[in-house]
Amino acid sequence: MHVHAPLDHIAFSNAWRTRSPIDKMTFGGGLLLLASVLPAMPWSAAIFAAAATATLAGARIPVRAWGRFLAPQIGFLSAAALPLILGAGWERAAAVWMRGVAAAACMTLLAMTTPVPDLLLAARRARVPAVLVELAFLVYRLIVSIWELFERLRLGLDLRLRGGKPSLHAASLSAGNLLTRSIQKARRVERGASLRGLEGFPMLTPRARTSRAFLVSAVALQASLLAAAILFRSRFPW
Amino acid sequence: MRGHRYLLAASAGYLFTLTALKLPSLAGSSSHPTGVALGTVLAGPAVMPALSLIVQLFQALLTAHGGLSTLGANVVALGVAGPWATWLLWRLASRCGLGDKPAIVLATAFGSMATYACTSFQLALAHPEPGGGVAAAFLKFAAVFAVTQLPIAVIESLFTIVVLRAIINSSGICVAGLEAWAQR
Amino acid sequence: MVNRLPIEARGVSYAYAPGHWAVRNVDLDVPAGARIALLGANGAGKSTLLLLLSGAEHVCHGEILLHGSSAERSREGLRRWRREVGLLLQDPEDQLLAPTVEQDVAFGPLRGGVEEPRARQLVERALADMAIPHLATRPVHELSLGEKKRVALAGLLVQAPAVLLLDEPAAGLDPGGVRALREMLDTLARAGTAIIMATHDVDFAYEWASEVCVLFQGGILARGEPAEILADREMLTHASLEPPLLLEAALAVGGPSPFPRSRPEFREWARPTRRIAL
Amino acid sequence: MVNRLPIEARGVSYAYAPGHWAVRNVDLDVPAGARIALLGANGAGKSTLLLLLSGAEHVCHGEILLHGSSAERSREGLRRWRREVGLLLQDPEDQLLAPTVEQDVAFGPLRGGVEEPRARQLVERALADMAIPHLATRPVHELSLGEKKRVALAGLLVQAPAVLLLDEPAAGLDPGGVRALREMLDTLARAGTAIIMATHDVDFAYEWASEVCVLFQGGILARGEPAEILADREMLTHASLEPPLLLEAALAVGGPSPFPRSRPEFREWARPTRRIAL
Repeated sequence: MHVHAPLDHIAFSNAWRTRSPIDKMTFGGGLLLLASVLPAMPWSAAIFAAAATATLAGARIPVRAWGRFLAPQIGFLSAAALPLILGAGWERAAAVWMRGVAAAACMTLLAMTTPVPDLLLAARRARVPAVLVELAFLVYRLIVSIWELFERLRLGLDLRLRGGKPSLHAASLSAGNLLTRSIQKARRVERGASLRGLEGFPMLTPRARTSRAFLVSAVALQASLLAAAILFRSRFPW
Repeated sequence: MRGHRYLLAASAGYLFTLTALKLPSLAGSSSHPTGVALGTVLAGPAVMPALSLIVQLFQALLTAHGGLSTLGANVVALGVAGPWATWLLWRLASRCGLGDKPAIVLATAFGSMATYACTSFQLALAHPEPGGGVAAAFLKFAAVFAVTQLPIAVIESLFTIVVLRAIINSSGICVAGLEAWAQR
Repeated sequence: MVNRLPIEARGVSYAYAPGHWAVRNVDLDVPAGARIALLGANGAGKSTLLLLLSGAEHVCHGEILLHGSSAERSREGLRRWRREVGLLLQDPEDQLLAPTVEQDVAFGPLRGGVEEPRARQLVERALADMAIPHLATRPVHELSLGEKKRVALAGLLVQAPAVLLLDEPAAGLDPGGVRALREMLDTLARAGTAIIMATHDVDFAYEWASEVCVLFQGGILARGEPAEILADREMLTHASLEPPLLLEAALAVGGPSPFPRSRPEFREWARPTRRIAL
Repeated sequence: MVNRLPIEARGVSYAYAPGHWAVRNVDLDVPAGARIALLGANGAGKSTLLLLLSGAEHVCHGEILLHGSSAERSREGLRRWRREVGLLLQDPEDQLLAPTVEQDVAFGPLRGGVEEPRARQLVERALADMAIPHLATRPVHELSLGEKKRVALAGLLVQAPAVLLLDEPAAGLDPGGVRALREMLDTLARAGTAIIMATHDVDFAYEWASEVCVLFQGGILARGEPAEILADREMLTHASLEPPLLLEAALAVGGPSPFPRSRPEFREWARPTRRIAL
């Protein structure tokens, strides 16, 4: 999967991998919250800069990988802004767009530094209903397998089509096979789990270092952004 | 939910994989409705909010499609409005004696459009028209979507039909909605 | 209790559907440290027998004994069963559930109520036994097939089972991987773990097993010493199998018994022959 | 045109990610009727090389020639490429598309614009060639692994490819299945189809191949006559492989060259040895 889902691979191998998810969520989540409440101009730009610095300098994620993930998101946001221009006018569309880009940078920071399972463990500790968290763990586990199945079926289909474009018929046959095999896989994993006597997910907490200095500076950064926004609210109204 | 969780997880994983391939659609509603109908038929509308939430969460975290900011709105559109519209129309169509295929086609297309109507309404609430208010904004957004989404809804219905047929032909899988469909 | 056989099957039968017997009236005695190879063509019932022995499927007739007493399907009984008997599936991925290696291996102990610090120690030891301590924090889905097999084995060994069941463990491994597997299994068997392996690889079985059991259409066709059973070409052909290459070669060349069971043994054994032949 | 090699690789390289070379500068000449075994440990680049030869992946450097002219990635070029070169994936299920056997085998011809009555004839012949006409109307998912492999092969043969690429075709087959596969491949090779097989099964390669090619870290480490290449223990160990058991046994015993490559040959070859030895 790591070849085709580089985001997951990076989340497991970046410099912030062993940093506590609480640290990362405080930093990224706080910025995300600010991005959605503070006026877009100019604070979204500041939030974007902070998230970018943390991703590239802090977690030492290669610029190219970061750009590859952020660029499509910005593209989608731009496409989304089009109907907004028609519906709500230029200024609103620009504000929504800026906010979106800043939020996307915060999300990318979180997604690239924290593996999904770590987030789910954090969610469980935060008392998100166990049924939902367990289902999410299982979905993650199966996505990994289904993604691989998908790659294999796509190769198989490609070989059968001999360079042609898939017809709707062939594509849906292939999609039907994927579902059938996904469900077979789920059954095998279910048997594997029952062999090991597993009902829930008794999960070992990954070793993670919590840094008070990190938390303090994260909160300080966010507080100063908020303070600046309040201070300059006459120039940049909310 | 616990009894079928492996099946549910497989359905969610499958929907994730299918939707991960598609370009996200317009207007920040990042997920494509492909899969809404399929998911509803496979798992039933009752669990779709949970499935839809998880699928969208993973889209944000694993493929960088879309963001968490629109998650709440999308769960309503893709997890509630779309599935229930699909389900109700499907039941209704079958009750009226429509064949399986036309019923699925209609229900899928309707569910897909309902998803977009819901998104348009949410957008209209967020950005009401200065003059005409929410209603006018809704019409504007809905018009933009109708042009782009109508063809997608049609393709999606056909696709759903063939996928379902392939599944039923190639295995005896019984899942909530599918079971009812296969039995008749 | 300790002297009793860790696992026995008594007249065990199993049908997937009424009348379709996958396993017929199988008896099996497994002493501690045994290395038993269940040989048979695809569909001969090997995997089903392993599932029955592991407690994953109910027997239709007969019974399975653990340390001399009948294995129970109560909640408590199954829990004990799972602790005593570990099954490695053919595709190890099917039994790996956690995101990272250490989390997966820790499943067993944590589920058994072991505290985290102690579980961590157990995991470390199991990973060291499988020679994969460097993989501890790696995501499971990025590993190679051979690595996944080791992780799944570590997840079984962390429970210190008395019996290890392996379904086609060498499938998909290259010669280097097979050699590493064989060494690992030797160490385990020497430490007293009883190992039962289902395979259609007669060469591997001949070299590794202390006893072979040939299955055909769910029943036991022959059992005993590998050198003796696997020399019976007629019986093996009936079971869609072939004699091991080394045994076939030794028989063709002719020479002193016992026949060699591994490459080095063969070279040693053939030396006097060659001297005469040249 | 007919005299030209059906497929050639010229300095072919491929990287999954920048700097991670899976195949390095590989040259390969494949005459009609050739039986080439690509040997190597897991991860040595065998499967990738097959994907490149099949046109499913683009080469990064070098080129692939079909009947002497450079294979093109245009729509028309790819269509010809896929018609000339068939690839059997390791898991045949990955390339089976339609619900029933005959529908699946007919997929290629129908897509190529063949009329239905003619397609039906082609399907019948392909199923007969694979000795599975009785499976025609069976649902694909009910078949055994060996049957699925035959169906997938029929789906390739129905296009009458000049080159057949096989990825670990013996994986998961029991000895009976392997024997049947070998016979089928012999028939095909005799009819002029060039066959290239990726495998880590040195025993199978030794018995079957007319030429072996040992891959190591994406590059060709050694190539040539099986009896010669596979006797080089040092080179094979370097590539995480082992000499074939029959060759090892023959070398240990010593005797007249050429060495035997199959069980019957070995028995024949060893007979004089035995007479002297006794």
